[in-house]
Amino acid sequence: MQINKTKFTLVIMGPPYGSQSASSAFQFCKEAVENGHHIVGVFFYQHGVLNGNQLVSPTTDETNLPQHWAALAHKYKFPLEVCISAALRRGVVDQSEAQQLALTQFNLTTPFVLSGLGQLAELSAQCDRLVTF
Amino acid sequence: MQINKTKFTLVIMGPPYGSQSASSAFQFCKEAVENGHHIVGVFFYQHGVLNGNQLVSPTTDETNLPQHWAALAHKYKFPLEVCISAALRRGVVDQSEAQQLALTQFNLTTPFVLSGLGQLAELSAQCDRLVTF
Amino acid sequence: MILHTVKTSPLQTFALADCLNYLAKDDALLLIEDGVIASYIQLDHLPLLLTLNNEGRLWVLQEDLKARAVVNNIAIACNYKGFVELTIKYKNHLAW
Amino acid sequence: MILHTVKTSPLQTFALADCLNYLAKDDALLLIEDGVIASYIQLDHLPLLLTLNNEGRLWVLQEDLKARAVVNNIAIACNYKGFVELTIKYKNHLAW
Amino acid sequence: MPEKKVALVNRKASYGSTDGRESLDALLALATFNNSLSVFFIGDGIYQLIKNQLPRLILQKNYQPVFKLLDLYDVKNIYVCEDSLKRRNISENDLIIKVAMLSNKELKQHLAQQDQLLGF
Amino acid sequence: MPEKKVALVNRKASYGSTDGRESLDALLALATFNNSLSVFFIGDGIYQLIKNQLPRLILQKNYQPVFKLLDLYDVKNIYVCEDSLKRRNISENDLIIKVAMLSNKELKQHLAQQDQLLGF
Repeated sequence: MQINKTKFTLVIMGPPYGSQSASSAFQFCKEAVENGHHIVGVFFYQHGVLNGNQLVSPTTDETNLPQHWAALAHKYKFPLEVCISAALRRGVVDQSEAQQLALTQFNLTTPFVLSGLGQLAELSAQCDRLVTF
Repeated sequence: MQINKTKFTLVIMGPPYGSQSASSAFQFCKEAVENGHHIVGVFFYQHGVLNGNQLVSPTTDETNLPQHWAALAHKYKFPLEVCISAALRRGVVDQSEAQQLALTQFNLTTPFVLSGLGQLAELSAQCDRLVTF
Repeated sequence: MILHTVKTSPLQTFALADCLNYLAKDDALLLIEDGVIASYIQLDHLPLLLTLNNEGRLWVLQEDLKARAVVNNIAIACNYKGFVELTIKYKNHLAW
Repeated sequence: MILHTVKTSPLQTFALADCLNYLAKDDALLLIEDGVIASYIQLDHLPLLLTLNNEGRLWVLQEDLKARAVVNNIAIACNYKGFVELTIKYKNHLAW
Repeated sequence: MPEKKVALVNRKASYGSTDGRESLDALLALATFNNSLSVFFIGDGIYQLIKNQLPRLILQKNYQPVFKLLDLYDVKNIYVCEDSLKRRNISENDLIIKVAMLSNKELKQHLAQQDQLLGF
Repeated sequence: MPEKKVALVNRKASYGSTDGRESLDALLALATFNNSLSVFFIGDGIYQLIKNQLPRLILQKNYQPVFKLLDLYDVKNIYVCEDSLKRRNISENDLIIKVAMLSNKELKQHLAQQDQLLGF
């Protein structure tokens, strides 16, 4: 039986710890790709940008959501796009942005990348379904 | 006229950007110290720990709450205590914790310090009034 | 055709009430996260929820139910795979 | 003697309703942040709020009112200095 | 393929959360790429549009002038839920921009016409 | 000076937010230093205490076993709002630990006796 592949864009508004929504999004995303669907991209906005913070360090018996996102995106080759304006306000920066802002440290982990909100428009245009968490 | 000095402990549960509560707490704190009261300490718990993140970089016409906290605490000499367990789960670490966790970066800014929840007990015991935000 | 998801408890926020207020006749509702609490308790919205259920338009996420040990009396239970399928069946999604 | 603060809109969450449910006769209520919305609109709790106001136990934070351009019809307005004083007058504080 | 009809749905008051402001940022960004945008203000979302706000009193930036740019960005479909306004004793004159009033029934119809929705 | 009476007030269901879990962490930590603690479960807070939860299904850790430690830590004042239980069709038998039931009136009295309150 052939599966009708659907192209999904997911928008994540919640933080990796503190509320469940980013975790729900991850479970949805994993289920979608494992059932043969395609993830055009995951866009992290509002508190969602904190999912790209590599310093998140839960105890070993707890879920490390940034690492989970990174592993799933690596395995199924989809982009993790972090809104740069939401990220700067919440203290999530990559190495090059840190240099520009004269910060000595950074915290965005690969394969998360900083993007503009224009990228949301792009992901919105390319997908069959936009699902928000 | 003599002011009766009250000793306050503030507990901050909200992030520096995204919801207002940490900002309300800062305004309350500033008003209290400027009216002659004493801040025993400010304890950052739950999403509040993100107030200690030095990478928070709003545009110049927006409030940089971590810097505001740091300046007020410096001027009036009160401690900014960040709950370490809540901080690690949310990706806020200081330099020494980063080394212990084998992280190459850190993001806690001075004079914020990582403390255990025992410090909350201490601040609770020492104050006349505990106010939560 | 919109799939609405409600993720907060009906006794904590007005998300469920507001969602039901704007739910059109082709739409469906899926309760997730703390929203699954609405599948057990007696609410003012019960008649409307029962109607939705009778029409096959009221769903609840099984994983969130079991995580909380909350009993579902009123909705069709589905797992995450079902959630994915619902988002395909209903062309649009709105999270409350 | 507890000073209760409510920071969410009465049409968004049940924080105000819950707070009023546990408010004792010596307690006071201060509306802050989006909670100031309760000082203008017509709510089910209006009679109780009016009673609180008559007894000098219902307050609203002026800075939050003006920030939102919301009119206060029902509570005593105070500024942040007043907020600090209320937390001293009422020995205990509970944030909703 | 025709351009997708995308709508933002605002349901929260300003300043308690930054949802309103971040929704508007998203709207302007999307408007650069998409000419079929709509924006809805329902429930407490209408508080975002009330005139004469002074958010500097609570250390926040006044983003209301940005609403005036919507016209420049060709965002013409600005809808407000009439019931929500009435419930809150707010009149159309209290709002900083011109909007289209929709009844509950009309709102459902307009939502049904969209291809994608983003709730804030 | 006598030890302060400190109470934690839990009002949220588990797992949608981590409030319940972080409240419990705080309670245990405070219990090491303070023997006059109380904990209240009101409104949706009582959902934290329901038996047979399986949070691993949603990638979360089951912190319920920690409630069993409260006795060891000498936290004896565990109160539940009777009205909140009834409103939610939950019986005392559904809860994982032994609690004291309080009417609305009794709850107000108990809250009034505290020196400090922390709401979660």
